Amino acid sequence: MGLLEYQAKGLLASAGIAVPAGRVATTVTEAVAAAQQVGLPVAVKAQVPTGGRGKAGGIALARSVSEVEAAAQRILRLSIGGFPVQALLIERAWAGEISDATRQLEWYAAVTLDRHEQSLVALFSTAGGVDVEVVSRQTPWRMLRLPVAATGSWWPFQGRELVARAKIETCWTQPLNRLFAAMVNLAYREDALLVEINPLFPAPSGELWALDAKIERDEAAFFRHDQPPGAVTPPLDWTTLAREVSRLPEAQVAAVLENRARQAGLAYVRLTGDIGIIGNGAGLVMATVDAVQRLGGRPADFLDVGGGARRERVQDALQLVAADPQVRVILVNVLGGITRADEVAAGILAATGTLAERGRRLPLVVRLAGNRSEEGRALLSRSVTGAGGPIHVASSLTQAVQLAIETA
Amino acid sequence: MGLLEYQAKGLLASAGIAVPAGRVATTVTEAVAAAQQVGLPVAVKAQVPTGGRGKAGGIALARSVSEVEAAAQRILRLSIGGFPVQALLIERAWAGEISDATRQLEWYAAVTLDRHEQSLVALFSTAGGVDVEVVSRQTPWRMLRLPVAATGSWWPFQGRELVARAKIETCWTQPLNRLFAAMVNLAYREDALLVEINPLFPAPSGELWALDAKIERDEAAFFRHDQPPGAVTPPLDWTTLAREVSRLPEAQVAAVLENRARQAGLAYVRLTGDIGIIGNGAGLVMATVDAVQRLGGRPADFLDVGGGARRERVQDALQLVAADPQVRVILVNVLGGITRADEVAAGILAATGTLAERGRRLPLVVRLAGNRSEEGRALLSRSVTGAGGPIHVASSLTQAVQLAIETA
Amino acid sequence: MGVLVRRDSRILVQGITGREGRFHTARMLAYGSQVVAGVTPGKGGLTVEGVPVFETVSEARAQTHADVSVVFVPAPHAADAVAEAAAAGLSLVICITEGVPILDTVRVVAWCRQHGTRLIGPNCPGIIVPGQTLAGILPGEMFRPGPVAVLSRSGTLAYEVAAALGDEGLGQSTCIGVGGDPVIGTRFTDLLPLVAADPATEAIVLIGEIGGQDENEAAAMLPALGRPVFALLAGTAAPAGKRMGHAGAIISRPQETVSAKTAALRAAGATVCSSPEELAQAVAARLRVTS
Amino acid sequence: MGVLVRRDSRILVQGITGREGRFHTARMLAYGSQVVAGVTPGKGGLTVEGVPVFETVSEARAQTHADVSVVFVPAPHAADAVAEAAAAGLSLVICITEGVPILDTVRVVAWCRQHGTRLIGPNCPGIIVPGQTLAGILPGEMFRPGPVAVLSRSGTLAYEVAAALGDEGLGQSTCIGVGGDPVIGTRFTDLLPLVAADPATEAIVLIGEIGGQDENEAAAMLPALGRPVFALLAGTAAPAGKRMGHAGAIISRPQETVSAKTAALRAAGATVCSSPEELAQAVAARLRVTS
Repeated sequence: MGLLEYQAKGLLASAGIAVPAGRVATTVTEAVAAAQQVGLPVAVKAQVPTGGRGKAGGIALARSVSEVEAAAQRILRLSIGGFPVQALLIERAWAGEISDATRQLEWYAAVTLDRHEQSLVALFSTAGGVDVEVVSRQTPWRMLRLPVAATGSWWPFQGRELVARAKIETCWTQPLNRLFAAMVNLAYREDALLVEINPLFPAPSGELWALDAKIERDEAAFFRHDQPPGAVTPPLDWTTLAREVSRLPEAQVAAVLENRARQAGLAYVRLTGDIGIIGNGAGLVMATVDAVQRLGGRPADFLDVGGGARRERVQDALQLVAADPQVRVILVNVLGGITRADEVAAGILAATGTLAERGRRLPLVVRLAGNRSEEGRALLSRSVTGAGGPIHVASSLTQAVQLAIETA
Repeated sequence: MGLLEYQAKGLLASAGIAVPAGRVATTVTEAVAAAQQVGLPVAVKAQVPTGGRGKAGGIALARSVSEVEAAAQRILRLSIGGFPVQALLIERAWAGEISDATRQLEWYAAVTLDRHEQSLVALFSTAGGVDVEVVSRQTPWRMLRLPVAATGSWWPFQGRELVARAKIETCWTQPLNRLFAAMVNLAYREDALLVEINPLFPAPSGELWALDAKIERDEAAFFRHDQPPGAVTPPLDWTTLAREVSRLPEAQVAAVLENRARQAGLAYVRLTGDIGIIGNGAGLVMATVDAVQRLGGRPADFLDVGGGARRERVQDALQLVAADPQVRVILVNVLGGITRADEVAAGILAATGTLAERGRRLPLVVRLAGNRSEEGRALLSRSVTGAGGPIHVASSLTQAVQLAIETA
Repeated sequence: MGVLVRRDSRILVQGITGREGRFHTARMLAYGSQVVAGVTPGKGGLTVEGVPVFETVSEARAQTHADVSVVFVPAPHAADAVAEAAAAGLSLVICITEGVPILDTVRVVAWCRQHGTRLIGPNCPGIIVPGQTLAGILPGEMFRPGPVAVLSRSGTLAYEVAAALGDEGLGQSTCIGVGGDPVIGTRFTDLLPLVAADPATEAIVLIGEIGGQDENEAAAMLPALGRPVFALLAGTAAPAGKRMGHAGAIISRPQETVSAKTAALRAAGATVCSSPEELAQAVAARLRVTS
Repeated sequence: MGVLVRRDSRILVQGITGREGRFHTARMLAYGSQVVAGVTPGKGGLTVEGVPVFETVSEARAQTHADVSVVFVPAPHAADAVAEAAAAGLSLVICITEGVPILDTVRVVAWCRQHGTRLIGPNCPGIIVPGQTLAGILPGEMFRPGPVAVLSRSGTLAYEVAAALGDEGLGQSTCIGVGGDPVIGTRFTDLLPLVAADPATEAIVLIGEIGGQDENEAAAMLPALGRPVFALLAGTAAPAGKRMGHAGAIISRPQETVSAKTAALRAAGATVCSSPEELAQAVAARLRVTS
């Protein structure tokens, strides 16, 4: 889960990395006070858990109090990628934000998980800034990459290696070693799978400044860290969610549903069709999505309830998918292993009961196999005439997919 | 190099390990003030870089101010193992020091280098206290041993392992995990090759207290740590050293010379014969000592100047050996590799010059081979008639040893 | 016979007194697996499903000569449990637990390597050698002995494939779920040589997905195996940059898509199918020809 | 021929611009070794004794295909230099540096193992294959080609033994100084199988000392080697509990004494001698009989 910029910068500062002076504000008044405290000119930056805020008008340079007021007022009314702006970071403006003169000095530094290396890797480039993705696609040799020891130790030679390959002055070896050692340490301390500084500004004084930062934590490790604000999960209430979603422009539905799913601990990706898909195991759910598409249907989502899901989780999953107005039928494909098919069936029945009460009657196609699938099917067959929409029980994946497509 | 008890305890405390309240005193007045500060009764403990201070009368229990005065006065006049007592640790007395009731609760914990494992190992025993060496010799299964990861990470299962094997209550798992994680961390932070807590007191409150502690640092890593007091090396002055040694009782000569050698960066062990032995490389010097003994001579010491020794180092080595009154001839056996025999020869000449000026004329047998040995031998042969005692140049180790034995 | 585990493998269950541990211990025993010991700290001395429970893995191992551990310990303590099993000298550790923090896995994978222990998982269903032993949570009733080795990144999709193979009358020599996390102890490339060396295996099925490059690396290895390889790749319809599943698959680079992996595997001689049924039919057709 | 290094080994010198690095580079070149590159951070682009100096090991390796590194980097930075060489993929790193902090060595030994790099040392004289190559600081003029492999914990004592063998007309197939520190990258037991597999080796000399149990472990291996083994053990006269040498040998346990090691080696069939001359004579006598 991505931290907001000010949270990320707070962590960087705690690791000894230089960040610009800044303060958080949630109102125009606070923004003005903050600007006076850090000193004008300031950058007024929307704090939202999504990218692209620059293009969305979420960042402004303010040289005077009235400019701060105007910018804060405007930005606090924005909604970026489905997220209403609730907080601003008021930050002492950096040379590069005022003039383009230092733009050539935007470096890039990151520590991130690399599947292939099976460890963290350090990334470094002297071509940082907004175009770093273009750089790493078009001139991949400018994006340097060094594996980091599984134990999180950083060796001094690694800084020398970066300096030599980037062809920069050797006086940057020590600062880079300090920076990366701190970033690796921070990643381990905070269970972060991404610690990214972009731009990284190499000040003439020899300090490296983190001008913008992104930190993504491993959600699996939340148990040993303070929960970031907003990570505390209220129970999923269908009526509220469905109402919220129905009011959103289509472009924002995916972000809201995906965010809500993440809070509920469900792995969910919204697609653009009408067949809602729920299953257990990422591979199986992807295969189900693939099968729907291959046989001519249009998948509305990918939703993996994970291993060993209990009824409450299945119930949440169904309610979430049912809150998406584009969904016209839900296909549940569960292969019991560590997950018990009877628990899944119970969850389905609970959800359809609730949904029926609220007037959302969706047809369901359910395929249960494996561990306790007979018990599960028996439960469903006893309740087919229950409160929800019709429940079709299919015996194979192909049959289930065909049924769902016919129903949609 | 071993730290004094109060230094070791300071480091333990900095690592979050519980130690009794205590203060250092160097005079009787300070001792009384310290006792009043930590609270009576107190233990008055000699701070000397050697063991056996209990048997030497270096520890006393004091229940009143007058007892503190008496104990401090007496102990500050002691010399233990050749080391005059210059500091006392005044420490709040522990239950076990007042009565024997808690003696059964003296545990033992250490983190130390294990050659065989090629890493640190954790040692733990519930049979700690003064007899721990007897325990580990006679009932080795009571001394538990767990290897520590090369990276210094400590896993929680290791504490469970210790608890299960020691057959103590599982409530000690967390405290032991915290203790050992801190000790391992401390060992890495301080480059300590031994961090030993004995006795370790398991308080009924669930805390583990370090009642006595020993920390030995790797001298090779001094460059990255504050030097412990006394580690700053004054240049080796032969006259001063020889005078000091000549006044010591024989039992203390070894400790003083070995300590002085350590300060000078020389690896020296005093033996009990009359042939002083100097060479380069521990194996070669040991083999030289062995050869002297095998051929009927009596080695006075083992002194390894190490690899790549320059003339100053060789000069120090000769002066140190010559300061030992038991030495009647010095045998130098150098095989040039990274060490250059001509540097050694120059050092020998410098030393014999100095020694001759001070009236110490010792016969030398010198065997030089390998890198620059011809140049070295040439230097020596040009100076045989110089200021020092006679210098015999031998061509083989056996010849050199025989010559030394004849000369002694 | 059987890759990594065999009929006489002596299985230890870590976390045996938990809900999942207890349930699947019963299932493994019912399948005929030799579950000889359990470990739960603080519960030593108990018995679960007739299996003695110990305080530590080293004690369990000393008493029962267990050589394989199956880990059901909850995610916050799972890496520690795996590390314990490796330090105690078990040669194989299968970590079923889902949701292990990834940097815990990074550390414990390195630790296992140092100790010469093979780790399968985490977040995996384990291994089944049908008719011989089950070490994990695969539903035994969906598998039967036969000539097809199945290696899978996905648990449930492997069951689906096993069912489809069964419909064609084909059983499995071994089925190994390597786990769906971004960092896992053992990958396709580690297992392919072992599977190919198993005389009971006549065909190999790889069940892969988008994300990572394990399938592409596996492809490079196929020509030397001397066994027909069939692959099923999940995620054709997955959009780039979206994480499909909790810790799971995400397309970060062009070579991580189904189409790129399909091309790599086909170039290496594999038959890449688009559904479990199609795959089962392809395997059946091939094995009928060769037998 | 030659164990670990050969005539065509491409040697890189780390710390080449320092006093020792420069001096021994000249000696290695004079001996005929292929010193192809040097590395000193901040000195890239220079030339030392005709050898090009690079900023980093990876650059040096890419440019010169060096496969062996000899490290002369001062002790505070030596472990980092070794780690760099391992990360750059060199297969063999010989660390001459004395006085490396022991916990640095512990860390870098583990790092080398992870990277599949063999580390010799630290605090060692390196390797010589007489007449072919010298990778280290052994005095070349004291060695000559021949049938005796010498493995030694002590540098200078190995030279002494080589000289004594020379007096008997015997040369060396390979001489490896494993280093005198308590923690080293490669031990006798790692090298004995390699040495025994070298067709140029007819007899093996082990030069050990008090402290540790490497000689006792080596003894357990001797019967399977199929080569006569001769040993010289330094420290007969060493008192227990005293550290003989800086980082070096200390008798901590009864089995670490010369007499215990002598007994273990003799029981395993080795000839244990009490001086270099006696050892050389014993080897000569044995090889005369067998040839």
